[in-house]
Amino acid sequence: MSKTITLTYREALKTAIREALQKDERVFLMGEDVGHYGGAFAVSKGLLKEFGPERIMDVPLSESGFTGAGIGAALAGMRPIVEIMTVNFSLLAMDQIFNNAATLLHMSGGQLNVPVVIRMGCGIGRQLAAQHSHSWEPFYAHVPGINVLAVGTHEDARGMLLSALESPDPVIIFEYTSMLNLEGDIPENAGAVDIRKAKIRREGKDLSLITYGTGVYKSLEAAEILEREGIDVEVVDLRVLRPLDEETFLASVAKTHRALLVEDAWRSVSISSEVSARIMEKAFFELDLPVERLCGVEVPIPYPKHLEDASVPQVQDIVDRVRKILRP
Amino acid sequence: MSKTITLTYREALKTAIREALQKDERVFLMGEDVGHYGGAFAVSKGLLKEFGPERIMDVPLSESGFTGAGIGAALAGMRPIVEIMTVNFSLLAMDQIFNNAATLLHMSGGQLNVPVVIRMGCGIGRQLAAQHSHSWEPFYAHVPGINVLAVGTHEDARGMLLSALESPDPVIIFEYTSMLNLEGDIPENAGAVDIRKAKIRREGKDLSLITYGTGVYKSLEAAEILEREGIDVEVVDLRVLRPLDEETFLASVAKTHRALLVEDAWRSVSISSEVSARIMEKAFFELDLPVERLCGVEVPIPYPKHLEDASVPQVQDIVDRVRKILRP
Amino acid sequence: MKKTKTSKRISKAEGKRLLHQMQLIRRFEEKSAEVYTETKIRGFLHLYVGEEAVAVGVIQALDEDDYILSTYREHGHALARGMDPGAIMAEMYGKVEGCAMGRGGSMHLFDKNIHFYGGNAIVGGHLPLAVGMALASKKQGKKNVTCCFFGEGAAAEGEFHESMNLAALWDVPVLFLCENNLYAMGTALKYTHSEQQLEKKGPTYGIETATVNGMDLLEVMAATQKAVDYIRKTGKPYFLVCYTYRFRAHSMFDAELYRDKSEVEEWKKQDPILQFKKFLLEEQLITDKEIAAMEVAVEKQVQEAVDFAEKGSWEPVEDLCRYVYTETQGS
Amino acid sequence: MKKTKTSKRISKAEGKRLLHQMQLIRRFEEKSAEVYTETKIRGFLHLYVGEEAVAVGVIQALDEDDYILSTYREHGHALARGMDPGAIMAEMYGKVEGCAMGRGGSMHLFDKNIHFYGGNAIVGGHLPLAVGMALASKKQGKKNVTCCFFGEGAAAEGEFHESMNLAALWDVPVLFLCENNLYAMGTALKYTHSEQQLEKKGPTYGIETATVNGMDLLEVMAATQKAVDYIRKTGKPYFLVCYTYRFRAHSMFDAELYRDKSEVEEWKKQDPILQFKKFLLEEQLITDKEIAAMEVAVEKQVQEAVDFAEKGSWEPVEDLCRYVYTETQGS
Ligand SMILES: Cc1ncc(C[n+]2csc(CCOP(=O)(O)OP(=O)(O)O)c2C)c(N)n1
Ligand SMILES: Cc1ncc(C[n+]2csc(CCOP(=O)(O)OP(=O)(O)O)c2C)c(N)n1
Ligand SMILES: [Mg+2]
Ligand SMILES: [Mg+2]
Repeated sequence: MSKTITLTYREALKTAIREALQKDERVFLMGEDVGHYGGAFAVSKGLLKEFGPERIMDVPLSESGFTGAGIGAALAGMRPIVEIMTVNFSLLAMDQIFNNAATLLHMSGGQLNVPVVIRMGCGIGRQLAAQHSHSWEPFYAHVPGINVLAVGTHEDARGMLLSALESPDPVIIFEYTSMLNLEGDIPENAGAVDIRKAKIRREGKDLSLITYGTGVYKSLEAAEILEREGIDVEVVDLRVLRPLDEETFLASVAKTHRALLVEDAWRSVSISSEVSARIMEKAFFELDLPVERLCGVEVPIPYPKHLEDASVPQVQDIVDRVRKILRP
Repeated sequence: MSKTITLTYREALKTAIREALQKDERVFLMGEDVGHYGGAFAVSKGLLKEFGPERIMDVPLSESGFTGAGIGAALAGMRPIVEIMTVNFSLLAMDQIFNNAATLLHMSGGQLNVPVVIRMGCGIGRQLAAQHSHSWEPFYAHVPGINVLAVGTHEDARGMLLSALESPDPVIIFEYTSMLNLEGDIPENAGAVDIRKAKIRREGKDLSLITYGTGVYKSLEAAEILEREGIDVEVVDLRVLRPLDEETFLASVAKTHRALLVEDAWRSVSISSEVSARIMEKAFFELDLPVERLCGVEVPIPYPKHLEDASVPQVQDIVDRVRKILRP
Repeated sequence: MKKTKTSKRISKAEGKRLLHQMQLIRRFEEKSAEVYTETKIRGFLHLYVGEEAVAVGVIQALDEDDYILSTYREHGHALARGMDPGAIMAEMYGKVEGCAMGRGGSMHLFDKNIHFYGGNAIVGGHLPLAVGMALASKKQGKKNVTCCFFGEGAAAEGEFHESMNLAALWDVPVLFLCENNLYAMGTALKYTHSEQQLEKKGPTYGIETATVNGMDLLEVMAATQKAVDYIRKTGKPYFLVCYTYRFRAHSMFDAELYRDKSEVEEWKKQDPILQFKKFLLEEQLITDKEIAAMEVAVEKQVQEAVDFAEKGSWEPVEDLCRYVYTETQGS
Repeated sequence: MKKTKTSKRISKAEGKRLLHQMQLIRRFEEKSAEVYTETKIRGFLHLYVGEEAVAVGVIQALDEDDYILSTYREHGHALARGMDPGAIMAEMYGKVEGCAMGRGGSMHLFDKNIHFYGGNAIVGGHLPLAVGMALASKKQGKKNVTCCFFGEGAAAEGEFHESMNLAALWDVPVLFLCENNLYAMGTALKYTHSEQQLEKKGPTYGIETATVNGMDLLEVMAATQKAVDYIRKTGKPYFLVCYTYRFRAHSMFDAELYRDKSEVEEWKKQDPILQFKKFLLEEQLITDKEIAAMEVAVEKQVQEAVDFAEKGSWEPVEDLCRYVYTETQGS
C-alpha cells in the first residue's frame, strides 16, 4: 500500500490542474478570474505566475463566448479546460455546450471531436440564495454526447480532471464549493481515475444509499451513525452522471433489496428520478420495498441558513429516513 | 352538448392568440418573425395587420434580450406572450427564464409577480436534424416557480394560452410543430381549460399509457389498434408538466396496475423518469409489473427520415411494447 | 459623447441631504462588513464604499414613479432610493423583517413600493428586464424612466448588446447606468474590453451617451439630470458611464491580489464624500459642527438598523415552500 | 471603415474558374429546390441564390489551411471551398455517402479534410467557435486564418458582441464575414438593428473593418484579399460586411410576405453572375461560346451530383446510436 497524504479538496483540484498543465502543452485553463484574482474559490491561485497568461487565461464576463471559444479551440487541436465560475452562470453557455460541444461529433458524421473539459463550481450551502445555488446536474445528465462527472471525494478531486483530459469527447465536471476546505486522505501517488464507473464507497447489506457530489460524505456520515444502531447501509457514489453506470447501482440494489436516493438537486426530473426509474425497470423484482428519494425541496434556495439547510438533505435527514424505511 | 367544429392545431393556436389580444389590452405578442413574416409556422399570420405593430412585435435575433424584456414587461403590469420560435433557441433565454422569471417572486419575498407566457414551437419529426429537434420539456419541468404546459390536443391548443394568461406566475407552453396541420374537432365554444390537471384521454383497464405532447395522439392511435386485439389501455395526457398532477396518473395506475410511459424526449432524466419514480414511491404496491418507459433514443436527432423515425417512439412501437408487456 | 459640466449651485438643505445620504451609505457598508465578520451576515457581501456619489447623484435625479434595477452591489442604491436601513440590514441577517422577507439576502434587495426591483446577482441579467419595464411604461403611456445600474464587467456580456439594441429599436425610456469601477472582480478593464472607452459603444446603437466623473457628486447629478431630461423629452434610451472606483474588496472573499494598495490609496484621494464635504464647507453650505452632528445621527441610524435586524425574527421552517407560486393561485 | 476599390485585373483562366464556381452554386441551388419539391430533400433548405459573389469572392482569397465556418445557408460556401457536389447532394438526401454521413442534412455540411466546419444552424452560435479555432491557431503558432460567415441577423445576438470582443482582446486571426442580405428570415434590417450600418460596430471593438458591394465579385475579392493580408500580417481580427441580397425565399417554407416582388426584381438587376459575365465578355476574357460550354458542363456536374445522391445508400437503422461518443472510447 502506498503512503497517504492529507489535503483539502481545493488542493486536490489545484494539484490536478497543475499536473495537467505540466504534462500536456495543449492544455490551458480559461475562465473568469482564474488568473489575476486567483480563481473565485482560490483553486487556481498562483498558477498564473507559474504558467503565464497563455496557459492561464482570464476572460471577460461572456460565458457563451468563452465557452464557445473553448469548444472551438478543442476542435482545432487544443485541450482547453474551461472554468465556468459557477454552474449558475452556465445557463448562459448552455447553447454552446448542448448545441455545439454535444452535437458536433454527431452532426459531422463522426468527423469532429470536441475534447473540451468544462469545470464548474456548484452546490448549495454557502447562503448564496436563489440565483447562486443551482444544481443543474439533472440538465447535463439528460444530454447525449457529453460526459458528466460529479466530484464527491478527494480522490476524484485529484483524479477526475486528468482522466477527463484523456477523453476525446466533452466532459463536464461538477466541483462542490462547500467542500473546498474539507480535508481528506488520498494515496500520495493518486492520479487519474476511472471515469466510467460508479463506486461503492462503503459496503453494506441493509439498504443502498445512492448518491453523488455532496451526498457522498453526507451519506457516509449517516452510515456511521446508523452502524451504531446496527443498520448496515451501502453507499454508492454515482460519480458519472452521464452515461450512468447502472450496472454498479443495480448490483447494489440486488444485494440490499432496498434503496434510498440522495441528492441536493430539486426532486422533480432529477438524477434520482432516473436512478429510480432504472431500478424500476431492471431490478423491480429484487425490491423488498419501494425505492425512496431524498432530494432538494422544490423551492428557489432561500438565503437564511435555517431555510437553506431545510432545502437540502442533511445527514440527520438521511439517518431519519433510513430508520423510517427499515424500522417503520 | 354544444356544436363541434373542425380546425387545425395551427388554427386553434391562432384563434386563442387572437382572442387573448381582443380580450385584454395588456396582452401583446413578441417574437422573431411573428409579424411581417407571419410567424415561422404561420401561426400568427395576419395578426400584424389586424392588431398593428404595438401588439404584434417583431424582434431581432436576441433570445435572451427579448425574453428578458417580456419578463420585465410582465413585472411592470403587462401580459406579454413571448414566442421563442423554437425550443431549440430557448437555451439562449434559459438564464432569463430560470434566474429571473422563475425566481423573482421568491427572491423578493412574494412582492413581484411575473405573469409572462412563453410559447415555443417544439418537437421532432420534420427532419430538422440535431440542432433543431430538441425536446427540452425535462429541463423546464425540473424548475420550481414556473408552470409548464404541453399542448397535446386541439382542445388544449385552443384553450391553454387563455388559461395561462390568467396565471399570476410564468407559464411555458410547448406547441408541437409536427401537429400544426392536423385537423381535430373541438366544441364551437371551446375556450380556457383547466391547467392544473392531467386528463384521461381514453379510459381503459389493462394498462396506463402515460404521455404528453405528440405522445397523446400516438397513444390514442395505438390504443385503437390494441383494442382490436382485445387490449384495453387507458391514455393519460399529463398536459401539465410542472407542477405534475400525480393524483390523476396514480389513480390510473391504481386501476390498471401497469404503466408504460411514452415521450419523445431522451430517456435519461426525462418526464417519464419522474413519473416512474413517483409511481415507485406512491403506487408500488399497486403494480403488477414494473413500469416501463418508451422514450427518445439517446442520440442527437439525425437528419434522415428513417433514422429520425427510429429515434422517437412511433405508434407501432407503442403497440409492440404494450403487447410485449401484457403478453410476454 | 459629451462630458458634462456642473453648475455647482445647490441649497444648504440639499447639500446636507446629499451628504447625509452618502455618509449613511458609507457607514452602513462599514457596519455591514463588521457584522459580517461577526457572522451575522453570510453569503456574498459586496460593498459600495467609494462609489457613493454615483448612487446618490443618479437617484436624486429620479422621480418617485421611476423604476430602479440594480446589481448585487446595491445597498447604496437602495439607501439612496430611501429604502429603510433597518429593512436592508434585516434582509442581510435573513430575518422576516427584511425587505424581501429575508429570502434574498444582501444580493437581492427588493421593495416594490419604492419601485426598487433588485438586487440581481446574474451579471447582466437585469438589463433585458429593464428594457422590458421601460417598454411597459411606453405601452401604458406612463412617463416614468427605468434606471438600470450595472458594472463595466457586465457590459462584456451579450445581454448588454442585445439590451442596448432593443432599447434603441423600440425607443423606450431607459437609462443604462454603467458604473465603471475599473474592475470586474479581479479582472481589470483592459482584460474585459478590447475598447476600454465604453462610451464609444452607445453611438453604435444610436443611443445618446455621456461619461461623467463618478467621484464627483455634483457632476453626477448634473449629468444624470441631463440624461433624465433627455429621456423624458424623447422617450428614448440613454447611456451614461460613470467612472468610479471601489475602495474595498470585490466581496468579503476577495484577497485583492490583482491591484496595488497604492492604486487604491491614489483613488481614495478622490473620496467622493471628502470632496463633497470640502465643497460644502468652502461654499459655506455646512459647518464643521453640522458635519459632526450628522455623523452622530448617521451612526445612530446605522446602529438602529442593526438593532432592528437583531430583534428580527426567523421565518418558520414550515413556511419554506412559500413564494414559489403566487399564493392566491393555490398551486 | 474603408470602401475597397478593385484593380479589376484578372487572367482568363481565373475568370473562367470564378464564373464556373458561381454558376455551379447557382445551378446547384436551383436543382436542390427542384429536388426538394420532389421530396427527395427534406427539413429546412436555405438557398444562396443571388449571394454567389460573396462565397466565391471570399473563399478564393483563403489558403488551404484556413478554417471556414458557416451557417445553415452554406451550400455556396461549401462548393466554393471545393467540397464535392455529390457529397453535398448526398448529404441533403440523407445518404451515407454525404459529407456528414447523411446525419446532418442541408444545414450541417462538414468536411474536415478541406477545413470546412459546418453548417451551423443556431444563429450566431458558431461565432465563438471561430474565435476559439483562431485562438488555437495562435497558440499553435500556425499562420492560418479562420473565416466565419454569418448574416446580419446574427449580429443582433449577444454572441456577436462577445465574439468580437474576445477576438480583439486576444488578437486572434479571425475574419468576421457578415453577409448582410438585408433580411433575417422576414425581419428587415431596420427591425433588427438600431444602427443599420453594421460596419460602425467594428471600430468600437478596435477591430479593423470594411464594407464591400457583395454583388460584385471583383470587389469582394479585392476586399477579402486586403482583409486576409491584414490578418496574416498582424494576427488580428477583421470585420468585413458584404452588402448582398438573396433572390429566393428564406427557406422552402417562406411565403415572402415581408418584401415586394419589385424589390427583388430591382436587386436581380445586380445579379452577380450576369455582372461578372458581362465584365468577362467586355474584357474579352471569355467568349459566348465558352460560356455556353460552361453552362453545359455545370449542368452535367449538378446532374452527376444528383445521380450520385440517388445511387447512395441509407445508413442501417441499427447504426442509429453511432457518433454520439467517439467510438474508440467504447462508451
Ligand atoms: C453571469 C455571471 N457571471 C459571473 C458572475 C460572478 N461575478 C459576480 S460579480 C462579477 C464581476 C462583475 O463586475 P462589474 O460588472 O464590473 O461590477 P462590479 O462588481 O465591479 O460592481 C462576477 C464575475 C455572475 N454573478 N454572473
Ligand atoms: C438562435 C436562433 N434563433 C432563431 C433561429 C431561426 N432562424 C434561422 S435563420 C434566421 C434568420 C437569420 O438571418 P441572418 O443572420 O441575416 O442570415 P440569413 O438567413 O439572412 O443568411 C432565423 C431567425 C435560429 N436558427 N437560431
Ligand atoms: Mg466593475
Ligand atoms: Mg440576412
